[in-house]
Amino acid sequence: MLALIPLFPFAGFLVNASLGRRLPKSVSGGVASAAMVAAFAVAGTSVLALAGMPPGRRAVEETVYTWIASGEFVLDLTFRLDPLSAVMILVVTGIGALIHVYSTAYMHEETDPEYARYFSYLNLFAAFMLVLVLGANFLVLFVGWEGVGLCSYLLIGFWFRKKSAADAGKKAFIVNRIGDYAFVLGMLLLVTRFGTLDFQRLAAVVSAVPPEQGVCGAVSMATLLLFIGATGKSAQIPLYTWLPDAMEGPTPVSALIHAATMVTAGVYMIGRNAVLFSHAPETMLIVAVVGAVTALMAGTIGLVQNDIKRVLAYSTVSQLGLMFLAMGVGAFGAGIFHLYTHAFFKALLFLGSGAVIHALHGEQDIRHMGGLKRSLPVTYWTFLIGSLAIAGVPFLSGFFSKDEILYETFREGHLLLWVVAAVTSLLTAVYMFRLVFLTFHGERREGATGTHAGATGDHDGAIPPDVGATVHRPGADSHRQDAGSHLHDAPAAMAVVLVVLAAGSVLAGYIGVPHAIGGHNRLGEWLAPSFQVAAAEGGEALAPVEPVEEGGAAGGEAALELSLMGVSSLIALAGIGLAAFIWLRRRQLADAMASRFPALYRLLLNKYYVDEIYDAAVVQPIRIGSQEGLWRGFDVRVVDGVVNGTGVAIAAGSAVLRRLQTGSVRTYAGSMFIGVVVILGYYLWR
Amino acid sequence: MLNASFDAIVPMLCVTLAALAVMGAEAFRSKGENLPIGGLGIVGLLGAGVATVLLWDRNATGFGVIVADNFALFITAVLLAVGVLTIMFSSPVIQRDGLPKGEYYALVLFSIAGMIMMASANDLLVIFIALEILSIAVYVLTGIRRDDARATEASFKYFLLGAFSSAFFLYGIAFTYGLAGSTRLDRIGAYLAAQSMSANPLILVALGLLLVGFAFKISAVPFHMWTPDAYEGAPAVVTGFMSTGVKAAAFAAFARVFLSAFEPFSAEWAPMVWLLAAATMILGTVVGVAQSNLKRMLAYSSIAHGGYLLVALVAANDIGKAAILFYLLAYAVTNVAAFGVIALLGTREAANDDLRDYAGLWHTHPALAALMTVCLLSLGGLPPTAGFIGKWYVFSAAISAGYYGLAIIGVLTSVISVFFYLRVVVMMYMAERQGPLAAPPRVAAVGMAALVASIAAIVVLGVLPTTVLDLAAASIATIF
Amino acid sequence: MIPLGHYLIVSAVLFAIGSAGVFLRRNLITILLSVEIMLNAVNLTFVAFGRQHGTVDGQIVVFFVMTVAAAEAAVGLAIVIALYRHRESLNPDAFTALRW
Amino acid sequence: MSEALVFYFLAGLAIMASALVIGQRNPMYSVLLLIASFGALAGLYIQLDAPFVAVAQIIIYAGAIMVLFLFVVMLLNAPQEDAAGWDRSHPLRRPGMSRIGALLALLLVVQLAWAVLSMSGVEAPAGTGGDAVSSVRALGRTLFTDYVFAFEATSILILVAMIGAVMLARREGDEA
Repeated sequence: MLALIPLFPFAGFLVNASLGRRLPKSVSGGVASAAMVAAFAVAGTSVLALAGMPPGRRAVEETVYTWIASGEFVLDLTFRLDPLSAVMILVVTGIGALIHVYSTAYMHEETDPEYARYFSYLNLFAAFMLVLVLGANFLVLFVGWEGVGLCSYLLIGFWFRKKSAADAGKKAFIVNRIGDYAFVLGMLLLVTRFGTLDFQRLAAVVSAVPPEQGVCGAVSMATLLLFIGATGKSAQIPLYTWLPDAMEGPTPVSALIHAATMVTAGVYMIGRNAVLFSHAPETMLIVAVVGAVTALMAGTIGLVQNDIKRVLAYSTVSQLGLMFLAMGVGAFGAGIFHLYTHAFFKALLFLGSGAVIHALHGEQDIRHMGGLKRSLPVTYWTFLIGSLAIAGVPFLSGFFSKDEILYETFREGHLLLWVVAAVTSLLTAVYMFRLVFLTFHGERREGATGTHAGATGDHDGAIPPDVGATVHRPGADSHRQDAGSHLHDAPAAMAVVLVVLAAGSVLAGYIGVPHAIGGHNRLGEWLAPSFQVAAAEGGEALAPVEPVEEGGAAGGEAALELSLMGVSSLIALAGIGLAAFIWLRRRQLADAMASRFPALYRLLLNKYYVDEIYDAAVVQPIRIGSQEGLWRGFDVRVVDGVVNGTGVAIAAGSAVLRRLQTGSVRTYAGSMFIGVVVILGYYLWR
Repeated sequence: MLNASFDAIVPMLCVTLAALAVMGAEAFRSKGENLPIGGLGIVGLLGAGVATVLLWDRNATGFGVIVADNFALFITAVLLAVGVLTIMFSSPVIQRDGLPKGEYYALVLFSIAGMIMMASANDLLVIFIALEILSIAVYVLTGIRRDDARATEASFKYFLLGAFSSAFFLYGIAFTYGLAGSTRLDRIGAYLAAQSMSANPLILVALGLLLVGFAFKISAVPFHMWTPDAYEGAPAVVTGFMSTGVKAAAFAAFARVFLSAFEPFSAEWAPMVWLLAAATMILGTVVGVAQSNLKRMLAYSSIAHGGYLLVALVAANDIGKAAILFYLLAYAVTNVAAFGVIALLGTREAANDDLRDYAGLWHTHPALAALMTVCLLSLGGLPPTAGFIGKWYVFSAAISAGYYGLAIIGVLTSVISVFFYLRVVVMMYMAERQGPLAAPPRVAAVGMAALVASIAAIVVLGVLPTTVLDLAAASIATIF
Repeated sequence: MIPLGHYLIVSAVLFAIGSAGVFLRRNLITILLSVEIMLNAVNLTFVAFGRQHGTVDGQIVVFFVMTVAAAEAAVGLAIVIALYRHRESLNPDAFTALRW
Repeated sequence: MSEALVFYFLAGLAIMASALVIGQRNPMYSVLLLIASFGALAGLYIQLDAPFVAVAQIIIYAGAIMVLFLFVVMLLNAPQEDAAGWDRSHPLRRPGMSRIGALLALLLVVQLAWAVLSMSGVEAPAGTGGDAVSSVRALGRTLFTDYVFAFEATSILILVAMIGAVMLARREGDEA
């Protein structure tokens, strides 16, 4: 039964890969989407069955067969459905199905074979992603891990005729190889130390020993290596730079792979090995700090990006940082909760941006947008809901999950990290509403700011902020139309998906409403068993999941939680207000009113003056700091430098070493002869 | 006594007889008659396969110098598989390139017989003769396209360096014989076990010279330099054959000599093999990155794969020994198939072995592109293919034997190597061709059948490896 | 009686001369001759050791080595002829089409 | 004493002739010098109580194999060493490299000599010799009992070499 879930999309892949070239679009897209819907149906029934089991015993293991068995090392191809993987498969199949449907419209302008190629990759991706989340041991997870990486690589470079897309694919690939390297080493360390790669057995073995101190122990070392793998897949410092570039792929791909599912694999992996990571406190601290720093840094960079998808990409990096922060402080449930809500609103935002790009025929620069509210109402309203959700406005999904992360961080005593997370929330609200206001409000500014093309190096197709080189990006179509008059809102297939996701973004949080406001954190309770050592087979179930917020002590904590909730609501609203103040009011109000009421204009001029001071004192330093310091300096120079440097070093080594191969047989004999003399010398003069 | 003697050599006898039959058929065919000579060879190989199965677990010995233990039989099976696939890939190529059919198949079969002999020899002299049989056959096969200057050059380089290295190898045998008084591995082992306390320098020189001979055949750095040239110059089918068959046979003998007779001196040879393994993995991978000719790239890749096998040999624990066999099988099937694709894509005039020739292959030859993708993923060690399981075993063997450094280098190089394998994949799927590809529009059915069979094997070995792993573990546990 | 070591040293010197020939000469035929010198050096070692052990094994190995040498010479010379047909040269450095 | 003189004469001859083989530019002289070297080696074999090997050395090596070489030298019109087509652009192909190769050969001699001399019993006379070693009967018996497999295997080797030589040296267009 469980095996069916990845098999459906895999079958879809086989159909599209083998026959797709001869199939019309409706069939290849239909097959792909139907496969995902079927997978979703199976996943749904499986999860319902799971929910019917007594809590604490909710786990279904299905061993397809014994994959590797030699000596004492036995490894099964086992799928495991437990509360954690249940959440994940629902997200992957559910959001995946929606995005497949959306793609049928979005990619419609491709030729038939290209269309089939797209859907075969997308289905293959879904199959591997499901293997990743359903795998009951590291090796099965790794199959999915490598598979999704491969598909992501192929999909980023889907429009390979565009050099930047091919380069982005290459970059994603190289960066991920670094992560995978560490990941494999971590797995090897685990298997040689503990003799098993099964998540449950590893947890049982590790829980028998006390937590390690320092980072030199086997568990710490292994978890650290695994975490480095996670930073590659989930775009965290230092391996995050591929994700913004990955936006060269088709937008639905960005939504599915680079927002909702694949990039969360690292978070999922930590959640899956919660016991293991909990036994390595130093690793946990590193995870938390890396997560927090990434969140903050990506948030600031997001402020100054002008490509609609890049803003969202940095936002994704930032939100993933928050999830890792949650994982690092031990709030596994909160991290997964945020992963789950994030999947909804980030997918929505990406698909919304896709609708914008689709409508504008490939325009992605927000400085050339504006005023789209009226012509693209569906897109606007859904996008707005997504933005409200991600900003953490009360009673939308993002509010609950982000709040839980903040609260848990605070409760665990990481005050500094809490401040960082709070600032990140503020930044989130600011950059998201900057995006909303610049894109949908005001007047259409087509080509308005794109005048002073700078000499600043355009790196890998990134648009340097405020350098208005009009970068031409073929979306579904590559020619732009000048007038905004005949813009069409999203076609039906896209619109439906947007609406569904918008509903999800509003409602998804309600399965995890905290106790403090009279809710019942169902998700937290549901997930909790996954983060503990499973009950011994046949033995009595574990003691009921420790009810954190219940009992007498809960009263004070509830008050704390309530006040923190208030703080974060305020932060969200303040952020939106700030964005409105900077990008909406100044532009619209000030400019429009100035011409009509000269007297008022003087008044406003003072305001404007304040604005300028603010701009000079706060905005500019942040902008320059993040643009020059972080984005240019760190992002481009250091990280890219290391990545490219590794590549260059290997290529240079390659170029030098291959020159030794002179073609002359006597050189070859010389090489052998040196080998002989050295070997004999070693043995004689040792 | 005599019957028992013959049992052990039946597999190589079958192959030899098939070779003779092929020669006879070629000699007596009337001009213009088209005999299915390749089929004859396949029959011989299958007969040898049946004999291999029947000999399993019987530990037959023949003439005191041939042992048909399970280790030898496992390698024999690998070699037979390589042989069958090679013949299947060859038949369309021979037609196309106008190669001398009888001689070609006879040489392939004789060299397989030599390989089997090398894998099952229990005597250094027989190993040497077997090495020469297979080498000379392969030298000639390399240069079999006499109209091609590059093929002749490749053949010459391979021959000259091969002769050079076999002189060193022979010198090592001479010293070993001088010390132990025999060339039989069991007697050498007994002598060395008694000597292991006081290492005579001459023993170490003998060890070093034997190491050189084997290192050449498995193209370990710095004895690898012939490999890229020979692999690039030879016809692709022959390259596939020699990159797998020769390596498998040489590794079998290497493992047998160093894990049985020279086992008492493992503390002496392990550090040296460690160095060879590290250098081989690094150089093979790093230089592979810069190659633009697919055959040459795969040549460096096969150098690197030799390095991974050496890692398993250094580890020399139970997992490592089993890993050698499994890895050899996985590598052999994959590499033969990869070169098979190249061979099937070439024409008489154009080899079509440049990376650029693969641009957009997905559009013109979707099936070949898909099959090639599986091969490359397996070579790169991506799950769930045979190559992944092999690498996984090799590296876990290294770590459990405490060779962390080798494991780290190994994982690092295999991570880098994926880069150049995937470059080909990217070429095939995500690039556009300038100008038409002068390739046969349809691929011969027999070649396609061989490809599909090997891809099936790659996938099965990756998805259901247990049976083969158990066989490998069992066959190596009994002897060393 | 001549000590064993003397024969072995002569053999080592011959072997080294043979291997040096591969580098020093720029004529394919002389290079093949160098390989023959190496094989002969090894033969001397075998015979000397065989006599020390008091068995005929060493001498028998020599016959096999001679066979191998003959086979290598035949194939080697054939390759040289084939090479010479492609480019009228016997200089090993003239054949460097395959490199890098 | 005379035995030692003979040894030193033969050994010196073998080494000198071999050194001249690789010191020659003319391959014809090289082949002839190598025959001389092989003759000297045959003398050493006789000294080592291996008359049969000595005979075989003369008949097979000096007689057959070297004649084959001579034949090829004459067939190809014995070209002198030439610098034609020699690309010196690469540092590893400069002539100095070959001197380094020769130096390495010297190093190899030192290594081997050192290893040989440190072996126990090298100063002892090289065995007792006598019938056990020099008898052709014993030789034949051992060859066709203990070494019968290797002997049969060489037949394949020769067959392979034959096919190979014919295939490679055959002129283009001569179909069998």
